[in-house]
Order: sequence, then structure tokens, then C-alpha cells
Amino acid sequence: MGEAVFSTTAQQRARFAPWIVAACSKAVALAAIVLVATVADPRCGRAESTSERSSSILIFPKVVYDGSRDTFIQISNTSNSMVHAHCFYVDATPICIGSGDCLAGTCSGRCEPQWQEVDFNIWLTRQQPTHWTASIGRLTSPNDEPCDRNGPEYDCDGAGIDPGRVPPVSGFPFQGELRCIEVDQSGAPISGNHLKGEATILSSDGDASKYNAVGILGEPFTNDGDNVLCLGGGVSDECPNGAEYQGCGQRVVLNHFAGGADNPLFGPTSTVDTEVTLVPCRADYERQEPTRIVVQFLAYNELEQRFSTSTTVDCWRSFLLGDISNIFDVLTAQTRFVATHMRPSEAANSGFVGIVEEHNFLGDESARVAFNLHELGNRDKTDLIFLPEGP
Amino acid sequence: MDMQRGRIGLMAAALVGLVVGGAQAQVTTEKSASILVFPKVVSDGTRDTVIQITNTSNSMVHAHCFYVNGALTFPELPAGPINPPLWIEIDFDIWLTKQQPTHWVVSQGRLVNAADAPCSNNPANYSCNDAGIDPGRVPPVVEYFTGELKCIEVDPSGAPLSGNHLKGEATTTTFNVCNPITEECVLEPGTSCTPGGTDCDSSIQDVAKYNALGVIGNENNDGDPVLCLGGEPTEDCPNGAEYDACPQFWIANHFAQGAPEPAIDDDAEVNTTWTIVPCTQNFETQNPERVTIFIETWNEFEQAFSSFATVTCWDELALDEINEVTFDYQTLGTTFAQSRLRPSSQTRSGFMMVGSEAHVYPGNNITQTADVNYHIEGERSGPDLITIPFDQVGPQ
Amino acid sequence: MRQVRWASWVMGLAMALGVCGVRPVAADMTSDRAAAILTWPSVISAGVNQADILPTGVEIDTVIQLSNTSTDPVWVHCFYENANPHCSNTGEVCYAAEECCNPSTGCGICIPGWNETDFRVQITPRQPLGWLASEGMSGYSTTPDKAFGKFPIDGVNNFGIGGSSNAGSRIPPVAEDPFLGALRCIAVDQDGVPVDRNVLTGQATLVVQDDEEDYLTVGKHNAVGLLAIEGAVNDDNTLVIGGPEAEYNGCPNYLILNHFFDGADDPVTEGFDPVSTILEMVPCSDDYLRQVPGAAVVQYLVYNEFEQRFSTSRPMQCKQFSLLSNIDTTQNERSIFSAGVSGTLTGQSRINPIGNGLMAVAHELHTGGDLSLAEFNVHYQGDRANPDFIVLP
Amino acid sequence: MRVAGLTNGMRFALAAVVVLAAAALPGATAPASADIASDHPAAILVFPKLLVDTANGLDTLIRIGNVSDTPLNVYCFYTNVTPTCTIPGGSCFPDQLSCSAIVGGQTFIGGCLPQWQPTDFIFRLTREQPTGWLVSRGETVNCRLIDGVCANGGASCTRDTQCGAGNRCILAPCLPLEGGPLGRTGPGGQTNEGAIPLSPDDPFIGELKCIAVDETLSPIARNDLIGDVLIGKLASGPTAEIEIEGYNAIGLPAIPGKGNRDDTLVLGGPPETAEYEGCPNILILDHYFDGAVDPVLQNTCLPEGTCSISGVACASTAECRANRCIANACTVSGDACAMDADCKNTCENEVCSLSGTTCFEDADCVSSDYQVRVATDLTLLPCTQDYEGRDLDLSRTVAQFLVFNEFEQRFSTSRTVDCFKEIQLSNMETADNSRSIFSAGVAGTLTGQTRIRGVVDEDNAGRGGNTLIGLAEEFRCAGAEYEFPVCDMVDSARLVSSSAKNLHFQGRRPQSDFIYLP
Repeated sequence: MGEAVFSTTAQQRARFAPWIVAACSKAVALAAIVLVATVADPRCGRAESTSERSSSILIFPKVVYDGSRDTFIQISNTSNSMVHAHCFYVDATPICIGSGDCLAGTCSGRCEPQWQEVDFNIWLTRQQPTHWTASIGRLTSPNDEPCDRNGPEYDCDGAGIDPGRVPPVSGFPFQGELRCIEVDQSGAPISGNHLKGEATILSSDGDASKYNAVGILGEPFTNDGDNVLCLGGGVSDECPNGAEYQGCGQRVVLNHFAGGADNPLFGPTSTVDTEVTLVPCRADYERQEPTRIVVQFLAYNELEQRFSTSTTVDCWRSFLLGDISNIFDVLTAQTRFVATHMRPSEAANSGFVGIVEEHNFLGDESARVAFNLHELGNRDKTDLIFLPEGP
Repeated sequence: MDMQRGRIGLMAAALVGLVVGGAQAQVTTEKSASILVFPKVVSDGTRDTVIQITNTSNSMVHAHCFYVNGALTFPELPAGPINPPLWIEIDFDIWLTKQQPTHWVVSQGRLVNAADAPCSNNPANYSCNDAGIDPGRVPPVVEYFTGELKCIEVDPSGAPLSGNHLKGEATTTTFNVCNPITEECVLEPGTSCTPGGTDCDSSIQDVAKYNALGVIGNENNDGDPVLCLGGEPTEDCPNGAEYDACPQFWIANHFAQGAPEPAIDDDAEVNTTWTIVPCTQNFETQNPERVTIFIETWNEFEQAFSSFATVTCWDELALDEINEVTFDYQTLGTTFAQSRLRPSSQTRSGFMMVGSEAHVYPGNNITQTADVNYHIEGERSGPDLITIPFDQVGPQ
Repeated sequence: MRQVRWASWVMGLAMALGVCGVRPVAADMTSDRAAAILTWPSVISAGVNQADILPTGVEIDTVIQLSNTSTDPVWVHCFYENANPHCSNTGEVCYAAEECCNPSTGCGICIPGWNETDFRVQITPRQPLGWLASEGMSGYSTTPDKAFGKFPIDGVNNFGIGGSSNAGSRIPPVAEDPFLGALRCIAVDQDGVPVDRNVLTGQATLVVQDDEEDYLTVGKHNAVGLLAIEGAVNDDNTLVIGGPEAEYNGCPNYLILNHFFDGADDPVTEGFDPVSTILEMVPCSDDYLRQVPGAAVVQYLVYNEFEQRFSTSRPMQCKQFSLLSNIDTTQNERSIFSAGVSGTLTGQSRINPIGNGLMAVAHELHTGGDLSLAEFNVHYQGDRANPDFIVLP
Repeated sequence: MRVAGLTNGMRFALAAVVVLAAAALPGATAPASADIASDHPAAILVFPKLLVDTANGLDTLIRIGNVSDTPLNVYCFYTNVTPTCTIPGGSCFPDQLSCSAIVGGQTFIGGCLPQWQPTDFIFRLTREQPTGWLVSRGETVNCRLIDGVCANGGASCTRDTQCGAGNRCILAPCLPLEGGPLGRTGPGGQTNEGAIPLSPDDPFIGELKCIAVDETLSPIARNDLIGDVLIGKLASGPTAEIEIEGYNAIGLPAIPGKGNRDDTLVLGGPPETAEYEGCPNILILDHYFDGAVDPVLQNTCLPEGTCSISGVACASTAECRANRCIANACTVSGDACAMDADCKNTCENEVCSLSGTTCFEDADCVSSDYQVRVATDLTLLPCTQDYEGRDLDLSRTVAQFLVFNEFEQRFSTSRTVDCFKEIQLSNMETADNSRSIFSAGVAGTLTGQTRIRGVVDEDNAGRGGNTLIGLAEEFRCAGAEYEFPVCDMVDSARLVSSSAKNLHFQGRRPQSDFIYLP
């Protein structure tokens, strides 16, 4: 039981916490010693992402704007001091090598994934919430009219202290991720753990699904503020202090409907498609190198029977489980519900995070719902995020 | 839970003292016991009985049960030398998982059938007799059965065990059918009918219920086929009382026979019937035990009357069958009476009993009954012996 | 239809200690032995004039029997506990909330009540007494045939053994019509001081008749007794039931009820004959001095014949009178006590009171044709760690 | 943007100072791992909100799974909090207005009484096993022998093929490995045991809590349970519109080696006594302010000639916004009409024709054009619950709300949570939604952040910690501009879409919370 190990570690951490604080406090004065002390203590490094705690890195695994869907982003500062964040949109919309549109399925040639990053900065005053829409971003305009019940005026998008100039997503259509990293006013990454976020994916017909941004917690005393962010793991050349942030999990687990199974909420003629979106934790914004990982699947049906398959995630991928393998199909699983465990292959140089959307269909009607994935286990390797150098 | 476990510990400690204290009159109708006696089990065409037995422990419990049929050889004829009771015994085994309740209808028994459909709201299925884990194969009784059921807790090998894990109830339903002897509807006195006909109002029924009589086992049970109820060590009972003793007195508060039903106007009256079985039973020799009972009856004026009854193996006796005078309302002169019953000194067995009160309401042509457990007092010096055939004890 | 007629009058309202091979504690509540304190958890009476509450023609009454098993006279101090709820707006007795809806006053709330009325009776040696709850017992009828509802020995014209009599005895009728409540009688001496004499036995016979539909049904159960511990009963007005300083045996940890799940089809009768069970409970504790009834949170542990276990809980004060399938919900068919949910015909419910101890009896209703009623006492297990108290005025 | 000239070392020193400063701030320190979370397996799962109203197509699907390779017993408590109507025949679902009944030919309005009625049950999950059930139907073993009914006509069936092509045989809900001579077992011979009862009421609103236990029902420190919930509504009518929202169950992880396995579960507090991770000190909710117009959703006219959201026939997007008269009914407000002019909110006799507000000229009457606006429902539960003694005072908690808008302006209010509170944000402190501090018209910005804190009750010292957990639901409601949006899964006449989300957690408490098991 990975969880038991997890919790035991937590207890050890709690027990050693005063010692760590003491050691790490001295370290601020004596940087060299602190590094040794903290790095030498493996308890400073830990693997866990969260969707419910204020964090230092926020990952919105799924941001879409494709004419029929748009994404509404919410980010808040949960502290009483101003917080800065450096954000990256990554456009993973496949490009049609030929004519037509890959998303529309009209591409005459080959669809190749792209990995196009656009970054921007935001800053939030104490406890300030902010928001923007992926399709239009948010301009800095002091003239935004606030809402007013006496107007009455309730259409007040843009009202409030603008968090900075947030660009619209780089392309149309757009599908990809948004990642925001807490930094100090100089732009150096810090482990403040002051950011939380949500994303709402809205369809033109009004349907909405919502998920919490995946948060990566910063370690309080080991973040050296350089451009290489070390998520989990131990000491390495890139990570002389060991983990600066908690790592991604070893596995994620998803309870879902088998493909073709009905949703009893909507009766026997309904169907459910399960769409999983995964992004590697590793990102190299400096060299613009996409991270390619192989994801292994283990699927258990309600009869305890086990099936397995695998697929490749190249920087970002959103896919229907049924497109990966028929093991997720009700005819194979023979039960309505399936528990699917996903993990990076042993050879993968990155863990991953993700979310899931369930598409429910009944005749011509459809409705979506999004969930955060459950995370299991402790990934012992380091995932790196390389920020771009330069002024 | 720890607190509860603590309590168990305290109880266990207290219990040691109790057990060392030896036998006491612990025939009970309200505690789990090791021997369950259902004195009145009837399936005779006009009545049928549902038996409920429950394991009140968290471990599996086995029980060895005996049906004893006290019906007459020719039930439709009056009793007499040429028409004695059958006193035939059949036995079977049941086992109950932790806390499991079970039940069966004596006329149907209960087969082991994993395909019994459970009760369900959707689709509606409430006729789900036999749903649940079957307790074993319970045979149906013969077509005309009036007798008792006795269940003895045993270990998996069949040896008697003082587990005190069993409780039970019996529900007797009387149908409003035509009595072939009186040619009157059973629940509509005075309404003549054709035997086998349908001229009795089938919407009228009568249900009565009593708790099984439990005999609590002691911890010195040697597991042999001879069960010793009370008494000091003897040749048959080297350990003394393996089970608590049968009571010395049964105290029955009852209506005088034929007394007016006070809650109902007109000429409604109440008649009482006692069903009695001896405590001593030898299933090995199949010799029916005979017990003579001395009955002292007090009316509300404190006036005492006495009478005798003799019961062999099993009997269901209306008070006026025991004695036409001493229980009669005209004699007693009061609505209520208290009868104290004890085995006569010449009798080697105690007995157990339940009562049944029939409220007869000629105004509405209705008879309805209520079964009642009576009170007990004191314990027999005993011992009373229940002898199980030796080949029914030990590995099956 | 009958169950509707009956049910319309019904007030909507732990794991076993697996001690293998251990005999149960002897010191416990009893319904089959003479005792010093008797409780009749179910005393019900409703005359034919209760058309608002009962269907026309239906009449319900309880015959109460009380006897002295000893050869010495005994005094008993008895308390009728009136648990009738009343409308908050009209003050009328109500058993369903809609009875408190009145065009002039609007809809009030049906509020549970608790009122006690006490009386004393002297019972001569071996004497059986009985009376109707609706009428009580008063006056004397000293010669056979004794008139029902009158005491037999007046101590003037006739005497009992040792010159005993029923002189000074009077049993009032229950306080209201209709009446839903309980009766408790305590063995005392001539001065009203509780005594450790386990000489009382009692029964209650519930009679339901319906002149409109021409049916009658009866059920009978024993009064629940608490045995006095010899030499432990002191002369104060607080009776300690169980616990370390016990004057009387304690109430049990668990009440065990074997029952048909509500709505199950009676396997004996032909056609659909649903069976349901009404559970009536009263607390072991009562403060008659300050007029504070006992109360408990009742935990129910329900096992079906598949060994599957459910449970629910419900607080009660003073008295609970409820169909099993109305304990956890107002929608009987969705209750864990209903056959359709539990999946089997019969079940075992283990009832664990938190707070005060409880006493209970069960009424089994067979409602396929004319209503047929069967009553029975529940089983007991274990001793409560904490005492219950009865405080006398 | 960078401050020029800083070396990495200097940056580190600066960063360290910032971090230490930040570390002193609430929530700044990294929480210990295996905190209460909805995205990690745990030993206790809390499903804060379940809804059933089968008569109106509303039901809840619960999915739960064991992520370990050994079987696990699950001890669950349904808590029925459906208010009870004082008048039989009346119902407090969806609201008090429905608590009425006709008595003696006269209609009476009754009162709604709060309810807290737990019902518990136990079942066993085998290794790595997922399962799920509808709250309205439950799930059990030994139900294979109950015939199903065909979806298309209710005929009895045991297999889909018996119901004809394209149709399904609806079988009784059944735990998959029922065992027994006729049932299935897992590869290791494992079987499910137990049964899950159907909801005690229908309509039903309540909560579910599930606890990992061993064979003796003693709580066990196994963080192997995951769960999620789908609340779906199948609208009646020919189009059979569907709506669904979902959330992950909140997990309270056990602290290995700390549980004393008694029936009092200690959540958080002093490390020497805590058996499970504690509930958070503060809940954080990011939300739209109620009534805010959704900046994304536009009711546009699609090429096929229908409006994208309302589905009304149109020739232009302007027609999708306008309140027009079609078939004698206004397309947005639903008022009866004879012509389009009847669907304009104009001033007549100093009263606005549709909104009924006072006016002196047409300009005083708010437009009746189409808008999609947002309303948020919040569900809060106390972490301390007494299933044994049912002492609701232990659970009763005052919730303090701190509300921040995007101008960094702060408002606050409070509300008492007895044992379960489900309420629209803008009804938190007033019945007039538009005047609430949670209304966009009062707060001034589109979105806000609300921090929710349960106030410690000293009377509960050592018996309860007064922390809260909860759930938020975001509803998009269609309507005329003059209407404040009020819609949810129950009152779904104007519901465009719904989504549920878990709240964020911050900090811990020195006090423990307790779950008292029967």
C-alpha cells in the first residue's frame, strides 16, 4: 500500500519537522550548511501533487478554444502579500501536414502535434482572485466598469484589478495546457504556495465542466530560485539541493464507465465516453523540447479481472480511452465500471498529471463532467521544468 | 468497542461466579439459551405454525432439532385406548451464521435452495419465503401434526454445547375453514358449513405468537447424549446440572373459563387452553414421558381450588378438559384467576407450558386467540433428562 | 385496507457481544418471573367515539392483569404514563400532524406529551386482579359473581388471609380518551416505601374490535418486571436500577427483536397477506417527582437472513410507538425494515439504547384479510454499565 | 520581467528571505503529505451531497473503489437531511412552499422541520475493485435471481436479448462478485458481501460517509478508498435533455499505527492522539459572484436556424437575445403574449410590465433580453459527527465567511451550520439575492474568493473541533436581464448547465474533530 508508506513518511516528517526547521533556518544564514543539511535529509523531498491546496506551480492540463468550446480560467492568491506568477500557455493543437483541420477530422495528410509555448506574467494583490477567458485573455484597462445592482449591471467581465496583461491563446483552434509558476518580483521561482486555480470548459450550447488546477507544492527551504525547477526526487547535477517542489505521483487512478456502457442516471440507451487529458510534469521552455513519455495502463473491472495496454503522450495529449484500446470497452470488461491505473513507463523521463472528462450522451443530447484524477504512490525520480533564461 | 469489550470481561467475570453457583431456574422466554422448546407447534389443516429461530452470537451456531408429534393416531376420532397419541419423533439439523435469523413454515419445512428469489421492491416481490441463507434442510411435518419442536445447540460434531446462542418464536395462524367434526367455521362459532367447502369467510384469520422456552446451558456440559436439566451429580449426570433446571412452579394468570370478555359488550367470553410438554424426554427409547400436574387455582376472593392433570408426552388441554368445575367462571365467581401448577411429587419429570386465550365473540361470530408465556417460580430438584440417540451425537 | 385503518392510528415515529459459550447474566429484566417493579409498555385505549382518530366503529382497549404471587398481601404504587401527543394550536389529542390542521387556527404541530397519574392498590395473598384501562377499578363487589371493575375484598364485609383486603385501593381510568401510554407498578409497604418483594406478575391484553367491519382481534403480552435485589432496596424515593449501587436488577444493554420485515407476505396464508410490526418502547428511567420522562438515543442493528447488516438510530423520549418501517423514514417501502429493502422475510433487530435503558413489546399485524394481531415480549442481552433511576414523588 | 543584474546566488538569498517571510503567513508552509484530499486514496470518504428525486429524473450515482490488492470492508452511513413537512402528504423538497396538503378539502401550509437521520450499512470491496450504484436503488448481493424488466415496456427479462434489438434488460442493482453456488467470485475466490440500501427517502437530500474497517468492523488504517459522485438529471419531455455534475469524494487519510480501533475516530489535533488527518482550518472557494453574466456563453443563432443555448428558432443572433413572442409565449421570460411588444419590459402605470417593479418611464424597466448568469450553491458539513449519541450540539458550528472581490475589497458574513447546510451563496445572509455581498451587483466584480472558517466552540473542547468540509456547485441559469438567476439541479427550469467542484483547504487545527460510531 503505497499510501501507508506515504503516511508513514508524513509522520516521520512531522516528527523531524522541528529539526528540519532548525537546520534549514541556520541554513539561511549558512547557505552551504543548509544545503548539505537539507539535501542530506531525504525528508525534505516528497512526491505529491494536489488539487485542493495552495501551491507554487499550477497546471491546468486542459485548456481549449475551438469555436464550440472555450475555457474560463480562475486563479487566486491565498496569502496576505502580493504574489507574482510566470505563466506558460502551451499550444498542442495538432497541425495538419496537408490540407484540412486535424481537430475537425478533415486533415487530408498527417496530423503532427506541435508544442508552441507563450508566456506572460501576472501579479495578484493580497487574497485577490482573478479570471480570464482563454479566447480573449485579459487586457489591462482601468476603465472596466464594475458590476452594479443599481444599474443594474451584471455583465462586468474585466472589472477588478487586472493581474497584468494576459494574452489570448496563441491560435485558433487551441488545445493545450496552462502552467503558472509562483515567482518573486525579480522573476525567480519561489516556494510560496500561494496560488490556487480552477478551469471551466464551456460549450457553445451552454454545457459546462469544471476542474481544479493541479498544484505542485514548493518545498520551503530548498528552492534556489534558479531556472531549473526540480520536482521531487533527490540530489542531481541539475538539482544540487534535491527537490525544490514536491514531485508528481507515481500512478493515477480513475474509476470510469466502460466504453459503451450506459449511465444508469440516464437509462439504458445512454452512453458515456471517457476522455483523459495528460501532460508530462517535465517541461523545457528553454529549449522548447517536448517531453515524450509512454503511459502504461492497468484496467480492473468489477470482477477483479485485469487488462493492460499503453500509449504515448507527446508533450500533451487528450484522448478517449476507447481510442487507446478495446480493453476499456464494456464488451471486453463485461462490467459497467472499470478502475484504470496509469503510470509512466520505467524508461520515461517524466511523471504526468491530468484530468478526465466524461461525455454523457442520450440521443442528441450530451452533457460533460470533469474530474481530477486520483494520485497514488511516490515517484522517486526528479521531473525538471526549465524556465527560459534572459531578461 | 473497547469499552464494550471491557464490559464483556466484567460480564464474563461475573458469570464465572454464577456458573459456579450451579443450576438455577433459568427456563427463560427472553434470553438466548442452549435448548429451545416450542411446546405448541401445529399443522392440522385448520392451523399452521411459523417457526423463527435466531443465532444471537457472532459465530456460526449448529442445532439439532426434534419434532415430536403428539397427534392422535386417528385425529378425527376422540382419544381413547384404541386411539392413542402417536408420540413420533423426527430430527434434523440446522446451522446459522453469525447473528442470522431464520424461519420456516412447519407444513412446508425449508429446503436448501440457493435459487430462492429474495424480496425486492423493484420488481415488486414480497412473497419471498425461504429467501436468505438456508439453515439446512428442514423437513415438512406430516399432514396432521400437533406437537412440539425442541432444538438443542450442538457443536459442529453434533455434541451438545452450552453456547446459549439461540432464541425463537412461534406464530400460529388459524384459518377460517370448516371444522369437519363440528361442521362449523373455525373462527365463526355457530356458523355451519360444509366440510371442504368454501362457505367460511376466508378474510377472517387469527394469528397468535409466543416466545420459545429456553433452557440455559452451564459450562460443565460434557457433550454426551444425556442432557441433565438441573439436579445434583448422579450416574447419568456425573457433572451435575449441564443445563438449568425446569421450574418447580408455573404461575398462570388467566381468565376463568367462560368468563365474560370485559372489553367487549354482548356475551363475549374467554376460554383458555394450556399446551404442556414434559421436561424429561428420551428420544433413544422413544418412551413417552408421563407427568402428573397438581394445579392450585385462586380467584380474586383468595378462594383456592385444586385439580390435577396428566400429560403424556404432549397435550393441549382446555381448562374445562382438565376440570369442568374448578376453572369455570360460575365456580370461581371472578373474571380472573391465578393458577399455580407443579409436578406432583410422584412425577419424575418437570414440564413446560404455554397458554392460549380464545376470545369468543358470538355477537360478531368471531373467535380470536392470543398465545401467552406464563411465569415461573423456583426450580426442580431435578434432574430432568433429555436423552438423544447416541448416534446423533458426534460426527455426522 | 385494515392495515390502513390501523396504521392510520399509528403515531409516526450494535453489534452483538459474541461471548461464545457464556451463559447470559442472570440479573436482568424479566417478563416471566414475579418481580418488584412491573411495567406495561403498552396501554392503549380508544372508545368508539374517536371518529377523528379511529375509523368509525373501531374500539380499542387494554385489559390489565396484576397478581400477587405470594402468601402475604402487598401494596403497589402505580403510575399511568400518558404519552398522548397534543396539537400545539387546539390542545386536542393528535396522532398525525394533519389532525392539527383547523380552518380557524391553521395547522399546528403535534407535540409529544408526558403526564403521569398515580394510584395505590393493596393486593391480598395470591390475588389476581384485572381491569380495563378505559374504566379502571373502584368500589367493591364482595360476593360472587363479582362485578367486573370492582374490588372483591372490602375489609368490612369480607377479609382475605390474615385479615388482608383491598381496602384503600382505587384504580382510575386512563386520563384521556383516546389514550396511548404505559403503566408502571412498584411494590411498596403500607407507608408507600419501596420494598424488595418480587411477588408481582402482570399481563396486558389488547383488544381491537370493529363493529363496522365485524372483526375482532386480540394480542397479549407479559408486563416487564424488574427484580428487587434482596436487602438492597432502601427507603428513599430514588430507585436505583442496575449499576454499582443497584437496588433493582438493571435494564439490558440490548433488546433483541425477531420480526417479519414490514410488508413481507405471510408465508402461511394464501394471497398477499402483508405482515408489519409495531415496536413500543418506554425508558427504564422516569422522574415522577420532577415530571421528567426518561430518554434515549436508540441504535438499531438489523440483520436479514443473508447475514447482511444495516443499522439506523433514532432518539426517543417517554415512549416510542412506531411501525418498524417508520423508524428510519416516513416512506415505509424504502426503510431498511421493509422486506423489499432487506431482501428476506424475517430479520433480527438488536436495539441498543444510549442514555436510559429501555423496555419494549412488539405488536405483529397481519393485514391481508381482517386485521389479526399477535403480541410478544422481546429478548434481552447484557447489563448496562450505568444505572437507571425511578424517582418517586 | 526580471530585475537586471542579480546573480543566481543573490536571487537565492532574496528568495530565501521571501520564503521565510512567506513561511510565516497562513498556508505558506507546505502541508504534510497525505492530508485530507479528494484526489488521493483515504480511509474515510465523505460524499457531502446526494440528491434523489426520481419523479423528476434526478438521481445520484456513487462510484467507489478499492485501490489495494487486498479486500476491504467498507462501513458507510447515509445521513438523511431531507426536511420533514409537518403535514403528512406535504413535502419540503424542493422547498417549504411544497409543504402543504389538502385536509378536509382545504389546503394547509405546513412547516419544515430539520432532520438528521443516519442509516448505516456494510459491504466488502475485493482487491482493486470498482463499483457504483444509484442512490435511489442501492446495490446488494444475492439479487441475480430477481428478474429484470425490459427498458421498453417493463416485460420481465434476464438478458438484453430478451428485450429485442436496441433495448436493454434493467436488472436489479447487484454487487458483482456475489459468491454462493450460483454467483461469481473473483480470481482469488474473493466475493463481495453486504448490501447497500436504497435512499431512505425519495425525494432525498443527504450525505454519505464511508469508513475502511476490518472484519470485526473496527476502523482500520488503510488508505485505499477512492470515490466520486455523479448527480444527473434526466428531464422529462420529448427531447429528454440531460444535465450532470460530478465531484470527487473527500478523503480523510488514516495515520498508520495511530488508530486505537475503537469506535471514536479522532480527526487531526494533537499528533499523539490523532488517528486520521484533520479537517482543514479554512476552506477556500473561488466563485463567480451570484448573478454575474457568464462572459463566455452567448446565445447565438446557429447556421441551422436555432439559438445555440435556448434552442429557439432564429434568423439572427439578435433574435436569440430578444424576448420575442412565439406561439403566444415570450421566448425568454415565458410570459403569455400576442405580439413581440408584449415581451418587452415597459413602464405601464408606473409598473414595469414584466418585472413588476416601480417605474416612471421605460428606461426604468430592465430589459427582458436573454442572458446566461451564474449562481453558486455551497454545501457545508461539520467534520464532527456523533452517530452514537446523536448529539447535534457537537456538530453545530458557526461558519465565518471572508469574501474578497477582484479589487482586493473585503466583506464578511457568518452562518450557523447545524449538521448540514446547502444554500445559494447570495442567500447566505439575506433572502434578497441581489442585495447579498455574494451578488455581483454588490461585490462589483465577476469573480471572488471566499474563505470559510468554522468557529471553535469552547463548549465542545475535547469533543469536537468545529471544522467544516464542503462542496460548491456552479449553475448557469438562463433568463431575462431583470431576473436574478435562481436555478439548480432540482429547480432546473432555467438551468443551462451545472458543475460541481471541491473546495480548497488551508491550514490545520490544534483541536481534534471526532466521528463517534455506533
